[in-house]
Amino acid sequence: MTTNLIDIQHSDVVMATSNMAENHPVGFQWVMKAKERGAKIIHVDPRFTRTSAAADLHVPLRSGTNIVFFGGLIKYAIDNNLYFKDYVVHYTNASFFLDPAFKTPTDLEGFFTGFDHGKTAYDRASWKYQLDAEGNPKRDLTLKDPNTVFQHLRRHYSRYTVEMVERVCGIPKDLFVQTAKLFCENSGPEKTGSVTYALNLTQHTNGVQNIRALCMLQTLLGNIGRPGGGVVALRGHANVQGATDLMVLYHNLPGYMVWPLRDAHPDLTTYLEKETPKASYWVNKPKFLVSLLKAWFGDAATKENDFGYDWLPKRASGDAYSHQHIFVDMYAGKIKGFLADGQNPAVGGPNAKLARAAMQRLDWLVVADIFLTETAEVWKAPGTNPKDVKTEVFFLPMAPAAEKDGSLTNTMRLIQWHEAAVKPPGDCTSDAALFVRLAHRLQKMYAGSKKSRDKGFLAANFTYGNNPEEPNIELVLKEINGFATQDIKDKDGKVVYKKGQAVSTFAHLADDGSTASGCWIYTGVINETPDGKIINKAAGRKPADEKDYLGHGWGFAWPANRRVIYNRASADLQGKPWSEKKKLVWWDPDAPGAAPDKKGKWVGLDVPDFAPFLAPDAKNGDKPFIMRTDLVGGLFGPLVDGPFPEHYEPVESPVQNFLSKQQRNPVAKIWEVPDEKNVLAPVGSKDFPYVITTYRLTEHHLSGVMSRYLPFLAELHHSHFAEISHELAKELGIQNGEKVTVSSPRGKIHVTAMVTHRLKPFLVDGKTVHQIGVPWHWGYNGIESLPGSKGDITNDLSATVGDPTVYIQETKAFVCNVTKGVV
Amino acid sequence: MSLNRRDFFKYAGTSAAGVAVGARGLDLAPVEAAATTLRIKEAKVAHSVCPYCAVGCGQLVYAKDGKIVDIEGDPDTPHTLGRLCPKGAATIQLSNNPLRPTKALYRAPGSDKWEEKPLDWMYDQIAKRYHDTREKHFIEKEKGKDGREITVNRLEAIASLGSACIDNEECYLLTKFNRLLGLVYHEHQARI
Amino acid sequence: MLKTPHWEMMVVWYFFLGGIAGGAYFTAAIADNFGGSRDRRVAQIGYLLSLPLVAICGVLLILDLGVPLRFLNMLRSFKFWDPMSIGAWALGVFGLFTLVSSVLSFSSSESTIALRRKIGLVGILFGFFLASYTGVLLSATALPFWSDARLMGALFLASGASTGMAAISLIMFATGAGSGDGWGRVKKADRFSMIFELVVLAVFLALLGSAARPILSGQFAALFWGGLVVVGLLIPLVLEFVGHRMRAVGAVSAVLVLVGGFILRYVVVMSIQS
Amino acid sequence: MATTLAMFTDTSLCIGCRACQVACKQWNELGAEAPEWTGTYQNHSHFTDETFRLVRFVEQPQPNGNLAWLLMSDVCKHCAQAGCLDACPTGAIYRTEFGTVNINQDVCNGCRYCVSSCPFGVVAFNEDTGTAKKCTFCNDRIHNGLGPACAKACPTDSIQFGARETLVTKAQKRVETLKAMGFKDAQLYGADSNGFLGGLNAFFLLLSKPSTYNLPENPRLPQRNVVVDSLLSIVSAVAVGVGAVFAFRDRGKGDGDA
Repeated sequence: MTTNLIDIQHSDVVMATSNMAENHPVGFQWVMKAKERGAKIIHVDPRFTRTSAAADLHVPLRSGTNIVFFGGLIKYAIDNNLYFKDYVVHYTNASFFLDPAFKTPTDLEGFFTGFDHGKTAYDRASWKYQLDAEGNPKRDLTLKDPNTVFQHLRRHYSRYTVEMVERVCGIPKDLFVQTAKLFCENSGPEKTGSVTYALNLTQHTNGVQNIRALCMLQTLLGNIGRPGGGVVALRGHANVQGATDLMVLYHNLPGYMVWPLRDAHPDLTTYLEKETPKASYWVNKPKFLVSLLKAWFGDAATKENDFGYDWLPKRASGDAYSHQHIFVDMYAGKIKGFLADGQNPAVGGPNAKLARAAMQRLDWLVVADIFLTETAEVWKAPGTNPKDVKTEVFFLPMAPAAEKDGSLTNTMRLIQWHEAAVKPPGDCTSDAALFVRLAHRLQKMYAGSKKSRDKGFLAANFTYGNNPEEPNIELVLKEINGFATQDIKDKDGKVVYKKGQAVSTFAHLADDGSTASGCWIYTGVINETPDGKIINKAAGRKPADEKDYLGHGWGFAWPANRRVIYNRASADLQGKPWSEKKKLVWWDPDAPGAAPDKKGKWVGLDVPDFAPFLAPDAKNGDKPFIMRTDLVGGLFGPLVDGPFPEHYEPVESPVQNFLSKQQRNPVAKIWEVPDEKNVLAPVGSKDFPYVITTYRLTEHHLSGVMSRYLPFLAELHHSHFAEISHELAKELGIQNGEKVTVSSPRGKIHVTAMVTHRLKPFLVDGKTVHQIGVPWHWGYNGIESLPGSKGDITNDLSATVGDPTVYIQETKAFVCNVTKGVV
Repeated sequence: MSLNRRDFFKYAGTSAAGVAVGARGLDLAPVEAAATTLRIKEAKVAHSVCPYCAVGCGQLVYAKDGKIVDIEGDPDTPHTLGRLCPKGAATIQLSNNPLRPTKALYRAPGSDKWEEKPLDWMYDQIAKRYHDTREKHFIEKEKGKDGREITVNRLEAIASLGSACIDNEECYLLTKFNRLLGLVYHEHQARI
Repeated sequence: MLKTPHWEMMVVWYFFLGGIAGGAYFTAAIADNFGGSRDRRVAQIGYLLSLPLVAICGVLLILDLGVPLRFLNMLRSFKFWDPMSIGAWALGVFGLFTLVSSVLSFSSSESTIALRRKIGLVGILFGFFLASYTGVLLSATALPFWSDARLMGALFLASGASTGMAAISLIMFATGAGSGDGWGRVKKADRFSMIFELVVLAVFLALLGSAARPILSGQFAALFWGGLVVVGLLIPLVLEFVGHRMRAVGAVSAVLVLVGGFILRYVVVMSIQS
Repeated sequence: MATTLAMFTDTSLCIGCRACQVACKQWNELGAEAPEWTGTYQNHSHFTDETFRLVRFVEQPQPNGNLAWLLMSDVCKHCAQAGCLDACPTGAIYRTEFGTVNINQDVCNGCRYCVSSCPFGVVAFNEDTGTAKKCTFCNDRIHNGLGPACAKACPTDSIQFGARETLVTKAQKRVETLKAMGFKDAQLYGADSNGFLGGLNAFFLLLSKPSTYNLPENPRLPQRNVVVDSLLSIVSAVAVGVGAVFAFRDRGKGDGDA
């Protein structure tokens, strides 16, 4: 997230679009604190949840229509002049001129310029700025020119009227206006509002655009980088943030550098040429990449061999290898062996039936987890005869956090260290131990291989500390942080870092091989004295106090322990806080400067996310968004499916798209899977007339591995259930508590009907649209004596379709049927 | 299943004591003392982080004789102030749980049961699977779009999933391990 | 929302037998003090009957505890406002009275008889108490119906009297005691107790109104009306008046009264716990 | 006696997460029980010998068409005048120096009279131990300066623990604030030490009338009935006695066949 949970208390309005009270209850205390201070709480959710119960305003919207809602707010803010003018003019690309050829769906019937119907992809040639002689974007600070980003934005969202919001989202006009007023009027120099989101926005075939829409709204209102503002991204797992930073993902290198593609990045030089921008902090990318290669290949990585760049696998294409690709390709027999480490795709992923069928075709499967998951016992899945499953399965019992040392990065980029309280029982080990033990065995098998393809793996070090089988985790973190591979001297020949000493900031990383760093954004988490004494900042335990309410002494937030990123935006052009009430960092002209003879420095309540001595009046001293190539907030931001978010209906929808003739995201990823393993319902299907959304409950965790086996949690819900409105229950003659069958073109599940006032049908284009809600925590394993801890798998209903940018599935909005009884 | 339910015999014992107390009369003092001694007094405390959602609540884990006896919030944590949700409050049952397997298990092709195996045997077998699959399916070079041959050092026959539930250091080691073997199917929960 | 104590058959039996014991004892003591020489038999049977019943009551009470071994803890405190507490004490004390009275009931020396009568007069109080406190114990809970029943103790006492007297007469019948042995007087007293019990019962219901639903509706209604009112009180009364010259009839009515007495406790205790 | 400690549960801050319920079970080492279908998220439907903290979920459609989902974490009230304590014949139930009401597990003999004497249905009987069980405010914790486990876990400060006077003042202020915010039915339950049961050491701020939350509007001490009922029993005793005396009255006369 751009901000910090603690800071939410300073919001004047909080718009939760996620179900924060249920999924992040302890973080929600700051929303309650804000409320006690007089802030208004808005909850936007198809269902009335425990978050709604705590909110001032519950705004029910039909699943899959977020962009219409945000678009409506953007239009409302512009039409009523409620956007933060100075912020928008100077800190965003609103004033930039766009290529005259560029057109939006307002003018092209649902498409942006450049759509190729044959390739079903966009040619994005016209999605760019007009540049002046020096190659800088042309600007119109009055924002009046029709070719400016701002005017395009205004025109693009001109169709997102209050009436349209009511018609598409099913939000009554008055309620929407009340919401828009409440949110937009609580932003500006004196006020700030924050918005939370989670998988409510991401799990759609326009997931990334959903989030862009929300970020654009926050940018327009001047809510980024300021106290009480921000985009509150709430992640679901203890270390989703960290696993993403360290890039347990197919498309990037650790630290958010693209993973090499065969055709685009055949060698290091090409890679660096293509991927290093002219401006922004990313100009340092070569230092980060070379340091990473040094961390992986050690001494074997030399300038001569491009630091081992060749040893990195090259992707054949960008549209491959993602979570959903894995199971489609696994089902096709392309994948033979599979490691499921602390993940349970037999339950937790989209189209789980396909995932199970795919895993049953593997030669071998390794599952490492705390409990015997449905994935480990995929050969026991209902309707499966173990004899038919030829897959060899290896199950390794693992240790939870309390039984091992290590660090986790929370949703506010805060790296926190945990220490082992006890030894894991029996054969249980840490995942770290598992990986190095496997690595060592494989290195032994490859020992002496002369093949170049084995060199990289053989060059890599998997021994940390004295015991090769039990890595010293702090030393692993040190490698991630980075260290000097040789004595590093300053220009006067004074040793700055001794060989092997941890580097204290990513500003000191080099592209000549003199530094190694496994993930540059984490640099600084470990400090080390020349005599080798390690200071682990992740283990910092200084509580917050009135002088430092953000608690900089507790853990370490990347980058550089900044708690609110882009916080330069909390000050105006001259570097003064926009308002005393909303100050965070500011320019102190009298503070000691970069050199003894210089004055002036950015100071404040947070570590400035800015060059510390770059004066406001210096070049780019007024551009806060330092990670963006153009150094300003991107109201215009080209993605594969458009530079502005445009509403398209979910792939499965009961209604047509009222905004354009284009029904669904034209570049959405739809997988063809054989054996009718991924059948989709047509628009307005009579067989599957209801909208279904899937979600999580406070008392359970994801696929249930860490909750269904725990009596304390398993006893809190009677059984797997579906939430159904009284209206729909009446139509179908369903009583609260009776069994119902929920079906989709992919499968069906039997659950208990929870008939509730918390769901209400939507009035969409004047017609009633029913929506049901089904949590997805249940599976066929659990506690024998608590039968309710077992249940059918909700994801058997969801489809293998994806967002075109990140390939996330659409489990928040698809269609289903509900039938009384077990059929 | 009823975890942590004090077993009956303990009570049989105390009930006898109860009689003694009852019979002899009314001195409540020893009982009061018993009811007010703190279970975690002599326990060793470790600083930890809640393993559930990404709020990252600081936890204090109290252990005695190599067994966790209590897990609660760490009040010093600036962003959580020692509070927990029901999952965080139940963390102890991730460790102390009769359903938790503590032996490595192997399931042979077509078999309908697990077999306990020594860890080393498991590691050797798994390493062998990685090795053989890699040898059989590794793609060292292939033609690019422009037709020229490019070194790709890629292994598509093995996929890896997870995890957002493991530590940063473990994620790093997993990425290093997978990638340097040539894996490209390398994903975790963040994608979904 | 409120919780019932899960007092079941053992408690029902305790309430029932406790009532008989109390009733039998004070009948005996009254016969002993106010009756003539021919009522000795009544007195002796009453004393001798209450002794084992009290013993059984004690056993039932202990066995019903969650931790029977700790029954003595009851004597760790004495709360005069707490029926359960004084009840336990009273049961013990009354036990001593029944023992002494029973032993003395075999003596015919004037002095012992005088002593026995005096002891009896005091014992009567505990007899009354044992017969009625169980009712107060129920009405001093938080549970509806029980706590609404102001006359629970009074009713139990009346029932204790009628059943106690019925039990005595039955034993007289069984042991073939002659008509000269106060049979008629016990019967007379019993008739009065039954009539009185009917009156109390009527007021009891009147006062309860809708709060009596647990016993007046559902599975327990039939038992209450048919078992207690008709079989346990009305029929015996009719029999008593039409056929009180025939001892067999009297015996039959006595049996019915006992059945009724049991049903009363059963219905009251079980109805709100089922 | 030390200062009276109390627990103030502000339902207007409760998000129904049930951290309190689990934290209670964890600290007090209570077992899980098979859940029953309550029609909503709530489990279990009542306090049991294994469940001392219980979050209630009440859906309440409003006249204006809006929905109120009332969430409340319920617990033993530790009444100033405690029915269970008065009912206990063994003295196992006692009041601590902090004003809390505890059941001494080594003395309780399982007569279960306290179970039926609690106006709130809190006290429950445990078949395994043969004793009565209920919340102790985490007796061991509060005697060692730690708050009860539930209050510590509560993410939103809905459960607050401390000196009773302080909390009552705080609670009264909070009611004012809420009334000003438009919660016209906001009210305190059991805060008034001159009110029912002499005040509750676990008192509540409710957003609707007590019965909505399954709480008695005016709980009374069960023992209040003893005197009247005993007097009526005595009357009955006198009547029966007189009857009997009359029946046996006339000495010497022939067998009373009349």
